[in-house]
Amino acid sequence: MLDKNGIAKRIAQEVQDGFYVNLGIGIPTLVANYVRDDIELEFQSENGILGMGPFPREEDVDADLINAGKQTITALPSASFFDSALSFGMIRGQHVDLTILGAMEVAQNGNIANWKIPGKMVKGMGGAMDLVGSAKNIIVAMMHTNKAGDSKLLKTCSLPLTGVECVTKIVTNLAVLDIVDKKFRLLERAPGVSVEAIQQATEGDLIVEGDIPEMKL
Amino acid sequence: MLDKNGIAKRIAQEVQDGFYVNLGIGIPTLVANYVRDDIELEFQSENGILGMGPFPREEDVDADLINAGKQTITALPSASFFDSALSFGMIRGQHVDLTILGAMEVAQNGNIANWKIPGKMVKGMGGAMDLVGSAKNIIVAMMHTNKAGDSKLLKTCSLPLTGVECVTKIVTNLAVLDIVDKKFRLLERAPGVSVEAIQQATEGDLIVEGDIPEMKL
Amino acid sequence: MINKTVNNVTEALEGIHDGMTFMLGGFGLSGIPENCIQELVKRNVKDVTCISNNAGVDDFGLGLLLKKKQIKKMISSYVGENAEFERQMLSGELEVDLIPQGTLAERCRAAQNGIPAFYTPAGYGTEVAEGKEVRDFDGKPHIMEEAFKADFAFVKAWKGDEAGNLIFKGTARNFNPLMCGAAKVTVVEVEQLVKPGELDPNFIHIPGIFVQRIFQGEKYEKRIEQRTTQS
Amino acid sequence: MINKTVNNVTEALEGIHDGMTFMLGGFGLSGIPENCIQELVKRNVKDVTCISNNAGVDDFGLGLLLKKKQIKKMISSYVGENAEFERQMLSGELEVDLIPQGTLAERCRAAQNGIPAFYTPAGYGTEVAEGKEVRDFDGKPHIMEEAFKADFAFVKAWKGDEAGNLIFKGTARNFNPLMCGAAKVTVVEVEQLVKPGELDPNFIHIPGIFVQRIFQGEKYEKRIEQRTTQS
Repeated sequence: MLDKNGIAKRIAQEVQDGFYVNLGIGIPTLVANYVRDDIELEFQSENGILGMGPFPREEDVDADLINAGKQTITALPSASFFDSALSFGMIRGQHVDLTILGAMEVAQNGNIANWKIPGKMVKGMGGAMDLVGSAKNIIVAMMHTNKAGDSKLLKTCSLPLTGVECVTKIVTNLAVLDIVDKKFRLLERAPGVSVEAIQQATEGDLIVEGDIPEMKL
Repeated sequence: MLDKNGIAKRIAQEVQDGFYVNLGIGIPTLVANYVRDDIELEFQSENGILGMGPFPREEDVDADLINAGKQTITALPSASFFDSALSFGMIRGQHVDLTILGAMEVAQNGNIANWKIPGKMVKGMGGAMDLVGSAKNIIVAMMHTNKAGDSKLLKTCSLPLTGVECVTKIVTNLAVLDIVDKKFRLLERAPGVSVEAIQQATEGDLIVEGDIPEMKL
Repeated sequence: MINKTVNNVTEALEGIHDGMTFMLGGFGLSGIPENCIQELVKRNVKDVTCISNNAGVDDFGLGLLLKKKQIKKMISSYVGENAEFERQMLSGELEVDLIPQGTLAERCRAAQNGIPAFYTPAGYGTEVAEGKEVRDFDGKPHIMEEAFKADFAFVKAWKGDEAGNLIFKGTARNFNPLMCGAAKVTVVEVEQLVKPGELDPNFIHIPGIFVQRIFQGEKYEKRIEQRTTQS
Repeated sequence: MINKTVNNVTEALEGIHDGMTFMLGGFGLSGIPENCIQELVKRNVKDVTCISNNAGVDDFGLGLLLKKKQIKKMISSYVGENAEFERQMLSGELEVDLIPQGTLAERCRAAQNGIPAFYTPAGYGTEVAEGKEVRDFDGKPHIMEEAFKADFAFVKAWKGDEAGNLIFKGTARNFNPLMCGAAKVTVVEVEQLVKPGELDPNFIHIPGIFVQRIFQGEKYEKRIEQRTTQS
């Protein structure tokens, strides 16, 4: 079973040379720490920077230089700043190659819910609806079950949707899955996790074909 | 009767303090030479400059600094450059206060035609359709009649339209007119030109109320 | 040159009154018009609608107006940083229209540029699409979104000249340039007000034509929400 | 950093073929991609559709392609500077789609930004509106215009770095930034190709994400159409 850093580490393997990548808040942010050094990529943050660098040293902190999670950051030499319209133009226009974001629920048809619990929690969708509405390549990073132990991989989402039929891959603490024919397909198991354990934690239909390999981390 | 410079001189009186002004090719370009010194204004050229200055000295000519008529120009200290989308955003969004342009025909309902003679001359509309489609304040600068002696102020336009019911004022070599109740209304006569001469040169309906003053130039 | 300067924030906000719709620049607390917000609190203008990506925090930014219950309705994309906001919203005291961030940006830009409406895929199949026209382009469903309408835009720039030409800094740019000229009156506060000619015309982010009033902000706290540094 | 440099114009134009749709930046002869155009002439690619505000002059710019009858269709706003163009158009050899300049710009920008369609008042009641949807917003009729679709965009910038970040100069900016990322492949030629870090990230007009290939142009004539000077 993986921890958050393990999930990030596995997702980092999905990043290809030449990719522009948008990382959501939470686990996705950690992905930046695990991308191989020999891969050329750039991180986009939708508040208006391409070429985002690591967190600053204490003396370099700048209130005018933050990421979409409102964290202070740095800019690489190849960086550029731009307004929110052009930033979402990059997203809507499918110039960003890979979007990694968290979710409360994913359905087996690729629907995703991650912005609202009616009557309880309403933080807003931020840029998530734009991202999932346009991105060609969307990886969800999340725990396989919620705090109550209920599966987050469902037949249908119960929460208000963020986007429809858009998720391409899911990496959880238990497994790597993609979506085929409106079903989850198990691709890899987390170290030490059995297929049965994954089946039990997955409410949606799960395709298990042949031997399911363990992740290589 | 006015010459081209006279028309430009009369139109210059229409420019008010604080105006952003777009000048078309031809007579409108000459207007810049006659605006009173104590008026603060800025000229916008739709190819991407606000704060256009006079023509350059020979040694300052720059191929990267032209106006919409492709003439070399200069930039004032308050100038800015921008792309064509933002430039037409200024026009479409009604941020430009006054548009002065030429025409082949104007109809008494405010229609204008100035971009095409079917089968003969097809230069294109350039920015004219955007300008007349949005501007609040459109002054047409033109000769009252064409080279064949036919009136250019018509009941209806015969040429393909550039815009509908948009012209607010017309300044010709003979007169100043505006448009009221889908008719031309005579406001001023050019020096030495009689009301009768204007009536004769105007094919559209002409309202003449009371004494028509001579222009003050 | 057309001079856009006013002497101070009091002059800059002349004409505001209860019930108006305001646009406010900024992302989180970065690039917010701090001086204008302080003045809005001071004048106690009520029942206003605010178009702003976020709603500040409990004791800074738009949170200050929320605390005094000056805001009738918020149009935002993300409001998760503000406990008082959540309380007012869940209790029904505050109307809230949550819309995708890119759509928020584009609706400002549409207002600025005289585009009354456009199509976007963002929000299709969600609550956001309810009541909106859906149309397919290239086989993919999109929803129609309209330009915002606002009375005042409050914008924070880094440098500005007397003609209203503006430059923004880093990620404090965000929604600020898009709100210039997107409301009937655009008010800009700057950290540095300079003479015409001091800004390179090739690197102006927003030309003065989109600005009605500009003034030098008195002071800037520039609070940081998440101070993260290298370990 | 993702490196976008190619060695020369030959590499830059790899993949072009007959029948494609090209976008070309520039207004008049200002800011046109001179090296790409020369290469298009040399390769003698045929039956192409060109989206470009103007059509060059008889012996420069797109006029060179027109002379060799490489162009099947022009999509432009103003073509009055070119006698050969007028001849081919009036004789029916050349298809021409004339559209308002602001609409041309916005349709490029829409393609760049993933906006499939938008509404504009420009051209309502004229030939331009024929066959297009008309809709009233605030009582004023607008027509719906769709984003362009193109195979290659050829863009000229002043300076660019290896990551594809671009800066344009003066009014040579015009349509160039709007065409970046508006076609499947964006090719940029620059007067000065520099290392990453040499351009200030705050003053980049177009980020490298919109660019697939960048190269230093071999030489620039930068011809002037109307040399006007003070008397």
